[in-house]
Amino acid sequence: MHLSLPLLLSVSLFGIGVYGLLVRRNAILVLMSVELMLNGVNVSLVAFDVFWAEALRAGQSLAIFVITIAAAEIGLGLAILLLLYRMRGSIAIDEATDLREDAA
Amino acid sequence: MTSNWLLPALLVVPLMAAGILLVAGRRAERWATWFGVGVQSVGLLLTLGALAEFKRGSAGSMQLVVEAEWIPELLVDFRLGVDGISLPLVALTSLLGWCAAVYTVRRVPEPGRARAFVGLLLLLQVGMLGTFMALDLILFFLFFEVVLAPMWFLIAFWGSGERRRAANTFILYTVLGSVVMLVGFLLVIVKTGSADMVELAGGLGEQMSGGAQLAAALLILGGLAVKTPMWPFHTWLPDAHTSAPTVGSVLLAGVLLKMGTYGMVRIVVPTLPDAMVRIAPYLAAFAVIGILYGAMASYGQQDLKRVIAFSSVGHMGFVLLGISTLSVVGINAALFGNIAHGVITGLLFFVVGGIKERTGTTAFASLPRGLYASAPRLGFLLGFAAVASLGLPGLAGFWGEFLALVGAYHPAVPEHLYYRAMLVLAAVGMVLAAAYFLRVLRRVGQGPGSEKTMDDVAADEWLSWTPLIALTVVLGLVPVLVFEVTDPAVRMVVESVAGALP
Amino acid sequence: MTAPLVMVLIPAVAAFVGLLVGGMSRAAAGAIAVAGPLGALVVAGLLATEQPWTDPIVDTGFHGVLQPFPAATVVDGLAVSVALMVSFVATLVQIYSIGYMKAEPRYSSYAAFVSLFTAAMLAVVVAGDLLLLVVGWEVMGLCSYLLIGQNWERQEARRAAVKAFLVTKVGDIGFIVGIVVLIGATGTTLVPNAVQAASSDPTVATVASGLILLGVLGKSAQFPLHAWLPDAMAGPSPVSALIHAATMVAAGVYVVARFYPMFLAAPGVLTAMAVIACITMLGAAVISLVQSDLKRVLAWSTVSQLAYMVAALAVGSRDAAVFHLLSHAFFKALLFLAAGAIIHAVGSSALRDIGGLRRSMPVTFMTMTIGLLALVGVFPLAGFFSKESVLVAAEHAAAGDEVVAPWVGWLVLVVAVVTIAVTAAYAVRLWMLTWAGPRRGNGPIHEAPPVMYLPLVLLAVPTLLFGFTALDVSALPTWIQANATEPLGTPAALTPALVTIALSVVALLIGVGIGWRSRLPSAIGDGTSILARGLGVDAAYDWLVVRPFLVLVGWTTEFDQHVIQRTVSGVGSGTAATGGRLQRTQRGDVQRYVSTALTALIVAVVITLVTVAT
Amino acid sequence: MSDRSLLSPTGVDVVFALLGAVAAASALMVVTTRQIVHAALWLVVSLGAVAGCYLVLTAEFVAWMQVLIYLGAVVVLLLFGMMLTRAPIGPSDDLTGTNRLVAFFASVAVTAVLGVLVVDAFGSTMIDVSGEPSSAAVMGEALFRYWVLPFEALSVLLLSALVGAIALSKPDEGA
Repeated sequence: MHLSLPLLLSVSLFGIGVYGLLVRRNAILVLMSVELMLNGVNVSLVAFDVFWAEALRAGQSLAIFVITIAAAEIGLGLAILLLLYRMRGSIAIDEATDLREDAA
Repeated sequence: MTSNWLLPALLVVPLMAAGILLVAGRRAERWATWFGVGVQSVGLLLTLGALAEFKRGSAGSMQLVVEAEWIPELLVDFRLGVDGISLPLVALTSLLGWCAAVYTVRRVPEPGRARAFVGLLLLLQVGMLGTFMALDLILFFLFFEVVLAPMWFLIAFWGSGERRRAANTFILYTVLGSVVMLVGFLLVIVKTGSADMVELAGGLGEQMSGGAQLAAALLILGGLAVKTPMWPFHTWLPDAHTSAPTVGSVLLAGVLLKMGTYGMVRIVVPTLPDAMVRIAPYLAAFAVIGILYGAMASYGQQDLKRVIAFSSVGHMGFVLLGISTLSVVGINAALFGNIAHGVITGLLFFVVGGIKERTGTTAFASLPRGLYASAPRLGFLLGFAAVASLGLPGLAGFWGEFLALVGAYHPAVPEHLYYRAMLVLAAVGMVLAAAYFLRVLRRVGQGPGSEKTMDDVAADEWLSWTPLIALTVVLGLVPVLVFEVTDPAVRMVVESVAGALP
Repeated sequence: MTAPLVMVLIPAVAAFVGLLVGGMSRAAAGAIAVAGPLGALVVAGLLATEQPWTDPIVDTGFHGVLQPFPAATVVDGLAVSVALMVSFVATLVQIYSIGYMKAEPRYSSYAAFVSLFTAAMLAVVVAGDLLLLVVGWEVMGLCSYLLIGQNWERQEARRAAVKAFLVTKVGDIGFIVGIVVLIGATGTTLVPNAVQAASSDPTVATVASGLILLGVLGKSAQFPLHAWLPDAMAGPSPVSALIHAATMVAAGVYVVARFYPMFLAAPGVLTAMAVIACITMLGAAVISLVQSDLKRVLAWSTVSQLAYMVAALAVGSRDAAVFHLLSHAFFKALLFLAAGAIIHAVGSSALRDIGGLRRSMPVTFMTMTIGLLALVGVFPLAGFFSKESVLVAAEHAAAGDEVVAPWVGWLVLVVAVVTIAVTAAYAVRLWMLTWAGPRRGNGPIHEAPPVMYLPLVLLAVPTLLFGFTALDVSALPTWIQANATEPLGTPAALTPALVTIALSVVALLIGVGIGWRSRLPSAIGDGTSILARGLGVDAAYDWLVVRPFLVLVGWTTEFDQHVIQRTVSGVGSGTAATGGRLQRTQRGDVQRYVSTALTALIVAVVITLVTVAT
Repeated sequence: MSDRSLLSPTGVDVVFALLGAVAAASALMVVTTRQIVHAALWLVVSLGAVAGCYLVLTAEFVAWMQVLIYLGAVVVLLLFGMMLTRAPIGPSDDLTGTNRLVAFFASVAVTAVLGVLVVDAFGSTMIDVSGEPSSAAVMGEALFRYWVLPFEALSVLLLSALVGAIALSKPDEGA
């Protein structure tokens, strides 16, 4: 099997995630895009693991770690979003601009 | 007995003392100033130890060297040492630090907070001493920068007038300068693969190509020129001096300015001799402009501290002129001028600080006249310091300037006639210096009224000023005290230049 | 420690000690003050007993520029005789000051500065090292500033002090550069060696002596740097005596004498000296004739008499110059101290307040008359012989026997004779206005106390007798040989010649006639005419130096504030403005930030890839 | 790895390509759909297809982890999140921001650069997917033999994330 196949899948998932990350206003959708990007990376991790095929299983282990961290990230992210929602009634990220610089 | 611990101890003692003050809490406010005196006295003793251990016979080579690997990946090592070029400056720094500490005991400037004030002074001491002892480019830079923060605080919190603005100008200007200098250092390090000043001075630097040398020399000189300050990079100095507390002014003029010219002699001249030979005539021109400009601007000032600040521009011009000759006499003169200016201008700022403490101002418009009568001893000291500063032979200020002229008669670079023109112009500057100091004395010291109306010099002031007064006279009468140490080291430096001459 | 150094150090230490403890007791201050110059006098006397000084150069072995202390000294006839004169006059001045400055609150610092002044002058005299010479030279300038400004409560004194310092300092530009050239060109700081080396190279000799001449013009108050000396009258009278006779002004002439072989190798410089001396000699004498102030008359007369010495140097006779220097020192110190006694008694130095004092101040009258006669040059006083020696020297030069062109000798001869007439005129006028006629002003007048008139008497003795020493070859002519800096020649007696005697007697009689006519108090004037104000030299300074300098200062200050400062703050505000503009992109939109970052990253990656690929 | 011709796809290639196409297409739907709930559902499809891809790549354990954690936990969490933030049900136009063009170019550029890079580097590399699948046993051994320390660190991370999430969500905190 071609190594480029999973890699191309990985690249397209990542690119699509980037698009979502940049374009979506709803923060939950942004989180989903981030998941897509993580998945893209995971695919290539697994593909390279199979390519190397060594006893350490480094790629797959790292993929598992990534999945775990993704879960943690979603948990924390959603908690932050809920807090944001409670504070200002919206989770549109282009409205969360408290850290902007006001023109002096 | 090995005495290599002396130099690190000189740095560690004030550093630890500053740390102690940091953790000591409020109750330290009462004993902080005395603690400062104690620490500076220890520092002074250590310096005396270093002076005693220093072998004059081999003043040309680095002594009391301490080496330790630090960041080998970046070619940076922790390397300290002193030779004839740096030893006098280390001694001067310790002495002025001690004088400042003694002065502070009873005169912590508004708004008080002795603990922080003394702590910052000690931190400043670490930076200043470190700069003069560092033998590694990056370490030098590090200490060079360490000085800035305490000085900023001293000006911004204990200063007067537009102190924030002055402090910010000071720090922005000098940081800009040192960034440029750092780029130059990195260029040298990348091109030669070493940050060891001794190695670089010993011929490694000369292996750089002409263009790289020139670029590095311009960058480093640019940074050092801001600190010196060389005309036209001097504008931070008058503001900083006017606003700084007395002790800050003393250390600023007495030590900080020397770091610039010291860097030139220590790093630029021996490491990048080819470039230096090409730059030297331009440096001489800037130096002479600084001499004349400083004198004339001094005459036009309406504030005592600004007059002295501009006079520093002129005096450092003589130092730069000495360096630019690249000759043995000239560089010796520059190093002597450094020390003399530190002692004399330190004393001047102490005295002016005393005047300010008594009258609340340094502006001519509001200063009462007739200081000779209202406080005869203070007036005498003002006169003495002013006379020393205008370069009276027999006092310390003269030799640096006169020998810079002698050096300019026989510069190591080929442009003899050009340098002789510079010589004459610089001599004119000596007269102009007399003009503005006489104006000061006439305006402040003399005048109608012969009542004794002011508190005269107090005992603690005498204590902290006497070393400077004595040194002004002693160095004026026996200049060889400095020359015997600097000369062998300067000869080493000039030797490296000799190879670069066409 | 060598004897000459001890001679310098005694008054220097006295100055230091006097400054330190003089404030406590006036008597102690006075004792210390007298002890300083007196000690120097004793040492000078001891040195004098060692005549002839076969080993005149006391080389300390250090004569590079980076030496422990420039302590090499010379002890030859020139140095010892001038040192004797200096310490003698200084001692008398210190004694005199005890009485004169009785009411002075700052006596201790005054006396200390006088001692320091003496020390500095002695340092110049015995300096065997160029650096020691510079030290003494400049310290003297400082002391003159301090002493002229002794009464700094008065604006006049403040102004005069600054003027004295700055005008001489302008000359010192030349002096310092000249010394630098000498050191640089000859490679030594030892005076004899440097002089010898320089005199064998005409270029170096001309440049160095021309530059040093500038300093000499300043110190010895020659045109155009003379204007400080009349104003220096603002200082106390004993200070004037010191400056005009023993120290400051003598230093200039002495230095030329010391460097004489080098000057002889530069005839152009000698010619310039002669011209300057002639202008100064006659001009100052004429100005002296119309002064309305006792001390100003004497001051201008000093300028004029100094020009005689410079002229003598210019026409190739160092011996005549030194002879006149010594004799002038005696009678001019005498005149100033006498003037001080008058001022002390009358309370004013304006001629219109003084008059008819003959009866009330007999000692002062006698001694001052002797001084004035010496100044005029009446046989057999010292002034007669020394002035004659100058005339003889000029005559020699006119005959073409010297290095300078004959016309220079003629010029000096003619001007010197004419000046004798003018000198006689102003001296007679001064004498008449001071002593003769009715008493002007009121209040009782007393003779000065003994502590003041004793020095007058002591100075009158050499004024009367000193001239005869020149007639004997083994006396003065042998004594003032400068064998440290030039080979020992066969000294010739400084005997007057018949022709010059005749000329000067005629001139003198004419001068007395003129002086007699201008003796009346109504002719005193108010000192405001252009002549009385020194022919507008001050105005010329003002227009040529002071005003341009102030304009330059103004420009510099403006430039500093408006160009340099503004450039710097412009860099600052420019940065702030750019920052403000960049700030607008910081709108808090995370997605825009990420887009930008990503785009930048991609561009960077692509550039890297492309560069790596190619 | 084998020395077969580059252009002769095997069955495995075809299966992988199909699964990948599904994953990519549904991912595209996730970022473009106008209904927020649909996006979550498309995410399920996409992640499920990726899990299938893992199976093809013989990463059996990872595939099941993907199914369990992503499909089971993450998506459910996301749905809860939508619910709690009162996400609009039905099509909505303001799900997508204004910088669509920039985002498009940026993402295309990223994809293109990475894609070119990948093809350039590994265009002709083959991998062998006929081996033993990495079962739970294999992965367990690898994880607990070689990766114990990161594993434990990760557990601490998870714990702190848990604590953090709770702390943030408590109604009386923040605001």
